[in-house]
Amino acid sequence: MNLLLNEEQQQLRAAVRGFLAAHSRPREGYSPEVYARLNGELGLSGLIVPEEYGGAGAGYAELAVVMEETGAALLPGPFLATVFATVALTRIGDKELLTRLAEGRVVTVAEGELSGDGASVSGELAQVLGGMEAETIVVRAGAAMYAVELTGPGVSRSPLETLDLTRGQARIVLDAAPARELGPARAALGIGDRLAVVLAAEQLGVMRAALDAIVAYAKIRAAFGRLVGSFQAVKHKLAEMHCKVEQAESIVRYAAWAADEAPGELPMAAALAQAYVGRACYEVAADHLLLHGGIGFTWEHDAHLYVKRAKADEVLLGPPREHRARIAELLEL
Amino acid sequence: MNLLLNEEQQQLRAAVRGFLAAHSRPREGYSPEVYARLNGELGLSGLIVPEEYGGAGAGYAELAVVMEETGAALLPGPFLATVFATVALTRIGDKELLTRLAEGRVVTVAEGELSGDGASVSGELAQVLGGMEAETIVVRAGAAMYAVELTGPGVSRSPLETLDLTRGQARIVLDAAPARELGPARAALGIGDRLAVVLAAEQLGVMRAALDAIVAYAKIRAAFGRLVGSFQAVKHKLAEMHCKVEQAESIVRYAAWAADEAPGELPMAAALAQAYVGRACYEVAADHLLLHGGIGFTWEHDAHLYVKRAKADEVLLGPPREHRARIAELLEL
Amino acid sequence: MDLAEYRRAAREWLDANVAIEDPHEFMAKLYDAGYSGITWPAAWGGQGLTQAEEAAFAEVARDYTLPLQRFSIGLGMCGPTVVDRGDDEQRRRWIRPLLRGEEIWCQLFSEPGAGSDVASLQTRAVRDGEGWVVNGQKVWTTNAQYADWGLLLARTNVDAPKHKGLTMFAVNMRHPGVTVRPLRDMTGRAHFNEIFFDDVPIPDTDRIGAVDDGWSVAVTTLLHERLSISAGVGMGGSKGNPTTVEALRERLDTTDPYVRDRLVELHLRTQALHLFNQRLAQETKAGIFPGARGSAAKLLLAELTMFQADLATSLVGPEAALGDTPLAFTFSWAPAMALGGGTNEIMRGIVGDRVLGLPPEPRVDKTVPFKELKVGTQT
Amino acid sequence: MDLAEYRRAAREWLDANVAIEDPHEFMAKLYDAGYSGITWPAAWGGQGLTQAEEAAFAEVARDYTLPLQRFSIGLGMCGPTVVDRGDDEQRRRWIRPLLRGEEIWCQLFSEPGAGSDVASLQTRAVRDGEGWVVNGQKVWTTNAQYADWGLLLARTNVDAPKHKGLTMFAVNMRHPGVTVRPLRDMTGRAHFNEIFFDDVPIPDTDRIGAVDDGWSVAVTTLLHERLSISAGVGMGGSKGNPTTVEALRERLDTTDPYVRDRLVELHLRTQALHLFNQRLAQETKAGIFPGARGSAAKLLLAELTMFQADLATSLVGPEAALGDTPLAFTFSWAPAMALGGGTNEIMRGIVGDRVLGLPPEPRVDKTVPFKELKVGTQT
Repeated sequence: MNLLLNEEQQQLRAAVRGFLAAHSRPREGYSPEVYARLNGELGLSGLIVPEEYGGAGAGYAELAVVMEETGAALLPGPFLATVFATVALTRIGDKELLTRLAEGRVVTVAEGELSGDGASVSGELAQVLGGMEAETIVVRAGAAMYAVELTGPGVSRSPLETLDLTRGQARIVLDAAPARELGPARAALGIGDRLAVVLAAEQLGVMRAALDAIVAYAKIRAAFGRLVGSFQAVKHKLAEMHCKVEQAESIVRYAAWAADEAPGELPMAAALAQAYVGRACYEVAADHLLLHGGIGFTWEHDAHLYVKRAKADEVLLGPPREHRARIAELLEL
Repeated sequence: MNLLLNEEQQQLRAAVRGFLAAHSRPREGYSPEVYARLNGELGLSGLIVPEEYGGAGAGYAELAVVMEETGAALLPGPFLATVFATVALTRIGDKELLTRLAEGRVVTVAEGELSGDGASVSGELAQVLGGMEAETIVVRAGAAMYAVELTGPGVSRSPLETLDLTRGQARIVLDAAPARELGPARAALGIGDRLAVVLAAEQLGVMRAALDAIVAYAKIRAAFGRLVGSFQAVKHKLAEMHCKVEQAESIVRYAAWAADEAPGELPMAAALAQAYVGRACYEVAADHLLLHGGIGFTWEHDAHLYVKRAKADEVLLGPPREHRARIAELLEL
Repeated sequence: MDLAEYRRAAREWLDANVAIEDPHEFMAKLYDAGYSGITWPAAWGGQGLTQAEEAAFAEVARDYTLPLQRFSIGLGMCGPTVVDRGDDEQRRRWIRPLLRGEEIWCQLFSEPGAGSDVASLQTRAVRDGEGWVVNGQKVWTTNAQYADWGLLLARTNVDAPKHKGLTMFAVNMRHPGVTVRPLRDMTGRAHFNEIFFDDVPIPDTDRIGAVDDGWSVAVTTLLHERLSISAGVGMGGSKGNPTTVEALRERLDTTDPYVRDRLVELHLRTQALHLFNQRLAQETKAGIFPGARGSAAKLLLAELTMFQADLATSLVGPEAALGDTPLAFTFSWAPAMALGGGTNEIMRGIVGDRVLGLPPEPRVDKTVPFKELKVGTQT
Repeated sequence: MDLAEYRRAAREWLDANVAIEDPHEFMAKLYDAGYSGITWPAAWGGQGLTQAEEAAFAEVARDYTLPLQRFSIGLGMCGPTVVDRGDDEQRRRWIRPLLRGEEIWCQLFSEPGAGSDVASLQTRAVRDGEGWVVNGQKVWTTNAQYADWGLLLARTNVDAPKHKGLTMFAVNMRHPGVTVRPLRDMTGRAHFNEIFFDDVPIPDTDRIGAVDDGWSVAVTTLLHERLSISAGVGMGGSKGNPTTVEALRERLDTTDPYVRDRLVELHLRTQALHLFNQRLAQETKAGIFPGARGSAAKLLLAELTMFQADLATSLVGPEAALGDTPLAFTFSWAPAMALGGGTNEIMRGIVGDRVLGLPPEPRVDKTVPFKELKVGTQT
């Protein structure tokens, strides 16, 4: 088991962090220009796409490093949606879409009650991450996976108001929308487990950034003639938040390692990642907001963006109790 | 709904508190002499026994006041067992035993898989509170309630090691032990709910005494040149413990009031009392031990007696999850 | 008049007048009917009755939705401060219009650099001939957009320690030097305001209490604030709240044992606090002043509010990520109770110091001249 | 020798010698085989190898139960302190016998009046001709009943501030002025001792470090203590622990959804800490010194230990009220981790100060002469 970053991974982190510090503007929404540079200069869109399809063929350990940074920077737009689609398509192994993904196109993936006839798909998708920005969606209909072009006929989509202001969702109705069958939908593809790992990596970034922000503030904000970080109640709460971040990082590294190297351990690692990191991320974000005092409650301050991202992420793959139930099942309790 | 103590109840509290401060010796075990005075001078044994049977005919509000004090003082011996038996017998309405209870005899009550034939009872009782000290036990066998004289034939009892050092249990085997039938066993008697209320009152006393002890210590113990109660981390933890005590007291008063005045509210109030107060009592006791530092971990210090009483009380009426399940049922969730 | 009769009459009056929508019209009628300022001294326009009548009216009024929100700060905090600490002329000028809803008040204590530590505020009031001139900024001000008067705590002496250089004033909120700007919070809406003072004059007759003795006046105000919070004013109640057991049981699959147990946990915490509040109310009625124990109730409410917003969104699942829903609003509003009226840390300190009598923390800010003190954000 | 070969040889040796029951005999053989003091300097009797060999041996040794308990304080704390801070003569005298198990050491820092705040200790060492005489009391001493030597921190100057008047000594535990009394703890057993010093002489050649510079020596010792805790020494492992998921699943009805979810919670917390410890171990192996982050792991272990003792007893129900069971023992022992080696409050402070770099609390005890300081319990 490897829980440490190697030198290349650390360089990747530094590069992504540097770029996002300069270019991520959470309040300004999706910027195709920024995404183009993320993909072009940093090669993020093809990171885990196999080399034969124009990608870098990297693993989940590298992807987790990137997700942690995009999470920490609250990168707005359909980045996570596209990564989710990339994960699904690498498992399915679709050359055409993987090639497009490596080129930087926006694709998403969603679950819903759909019917498909081999050439078209019908039904409703209530909440699609990045649904307005994506050009293609990957869905399961019946026993098969399909790709549907969202700019084509038979597709109507409407934007949804979201709690997380940095990341849009859409309601999509497919009415015999032309679709290309990608192959059989098999649980053995393990797509869900890998989405859980990727999301946990983002959550780790969110919680780390939230902790960093409040630690920095506690060093410059005074009350009662002292810096607030010198108050024991604040200091001890921050120490507890640090403990959560340390454990979350350990779990994320482990889950990413399992996704790359130990598929047998992946289901449990993935459920653990969502059950622990999802919860810890929200708790740290919420405490970071409260510890800011009134300023953290204002619209202009970024604290609420972190809290809302943390909550939206926590429920993204279903109510958190499902991850807990999955652990019980895997433990054969 | 009345959540306050009236003047008489306050006087009762002061009298019991004063007596126990002088005479309760948790480490010395059951003292028949102390019990004789508790019953004689303070009339505790007959407190809720109807006047016609020689008791004071008081209600659960008064009994709760007493239990809080015996809990706070960690009164050793079969006091709770006898109160449990008194509760059961007032519901069943047995003149003979109630009269004996009012005279100060030690009786207990227990649950187990027993069979009875109208004149004798057989079976095993795994853990009987006060089982070695009691002269009589009240049990359910089949569809009837019985009283069995524990000093009579067909009874073998052996003492058990207990976590709570102040309160003994025994294993009792009944082999066609002569028994007197007391009447039909009906759930409508509501004995269990009343035991829950009585126990919660004791738990309130335990947690209040634990909080008082650590607050007092935090005012005289110094570290780093300051009294430890002046450290924010300690002070804030103590404040949270106080919040639990305030809420626990409110629930105990409510549940006692419901037992006296609002039988319709009693089942929920009783389940609430065990689910909230039982948990809070353990949490406060455990924190009170930890906040003492090393001294609280020594055998000679009383802190562990409170923690062990709190834990033993929490599981006395079954695993705590049963009280939670009962609430879900009563809420018709 | 016995209390039952008082209650009956109150209900009759409320039934007849609850339909009035205009807040000012309603408030005037409420006053004329004798239900505004029930316990306030008759000499200044109150009714001069007892806590018993006030509690009886509050109990009856709980069944109605009344348009009193914009008067709440004046009635709960500013008015009682004037009654307690103003001079007779001030009471004569301000109390009756306040009780009748003719003049609206807001409270001007908090600043961007002075939240939990209000006494470190930096807004200056400087002597100018017979009066004063104010410059500075206040924040988190409820109802400032309606207000005619503001109860203003300002620094009048920077050479004294921070608590000893403050003075309390009533400031004319209609003066052109006063700018009221809505302050958007985490919900995306503006429930509060920021206030900017630019050379705003105040006559010395609008000073409340002695010069440099404003902190003791503010303590009076804050005491009334806590009382009005613990009495349930501004608590909003649970009607329409999507994070209660009642609301969640309608929305969730309660055959799921995990969901059931989480709702039991919420029920436990809700009932524990509800009964504690009931007990405090019964004590108050019986003449036992809850004092700092009210801070425990406020702390518990703040914690419960955060807990239930978190729990509800977790149980609801992916739909909770939608915006513009009652659940999203409740979630975004949840921190307000933990931040307004003293943070959870401040409340725990009050309970520790005043209820449990624990020794004070060593203080570094009580004796230094204000101008030498570390204040606000250090850049 | 490559590491795989080193491991293989270690396993072979352990297989051959694990059956030796006498601790002293085992320790002597362990030393003679080259597995005691693996990284310690060869000049003083160690093996002079690297962390890699030490970690390899520890990994292999984890599969065996070895009779090393009574040597653990010497090996983990006292020995490393002598190596780091003793003079060559002391190293020559003490290290080899310690590594070979011929002399057992204990550590004498904590006192009844000085727990979290060790530096406020009151045991006095007073100059007596060429040497010193010690009077006072120590507490929470592991292995004192076996010990030949005690690493003693004592006050040598009451006029200096508390950290500046301490000196470190090695004291002969066999001297008749030393009384070792077993200390019963919450479990009813005596895992520790109290030590009383009554005019115990110490030659000046047994002083470790400079006079009044004992605190800096103690910091070295405490650093080694934390390292040895976070390395898992003395953690006891989970074998036979009745409060783990593995033990509880055998005992409980896991078809009950509530029980299932509670075991999931325990699994979550156990795995989270386990993986954090693994990551720290991998970092250490890779040459990244964990430093104060080890205190976070120790804090989490203390919290987990209390959590699982509480959870297990709650889930087990009425049977948990029985005494003299493994569950009762584990429950009663649970606070030990939260109280020994720094309380949870101390650990949170260390994480806040040293990992997060938060500003220090104002201190009232750093500059006052010790004799004027508030110490211990004030009566």
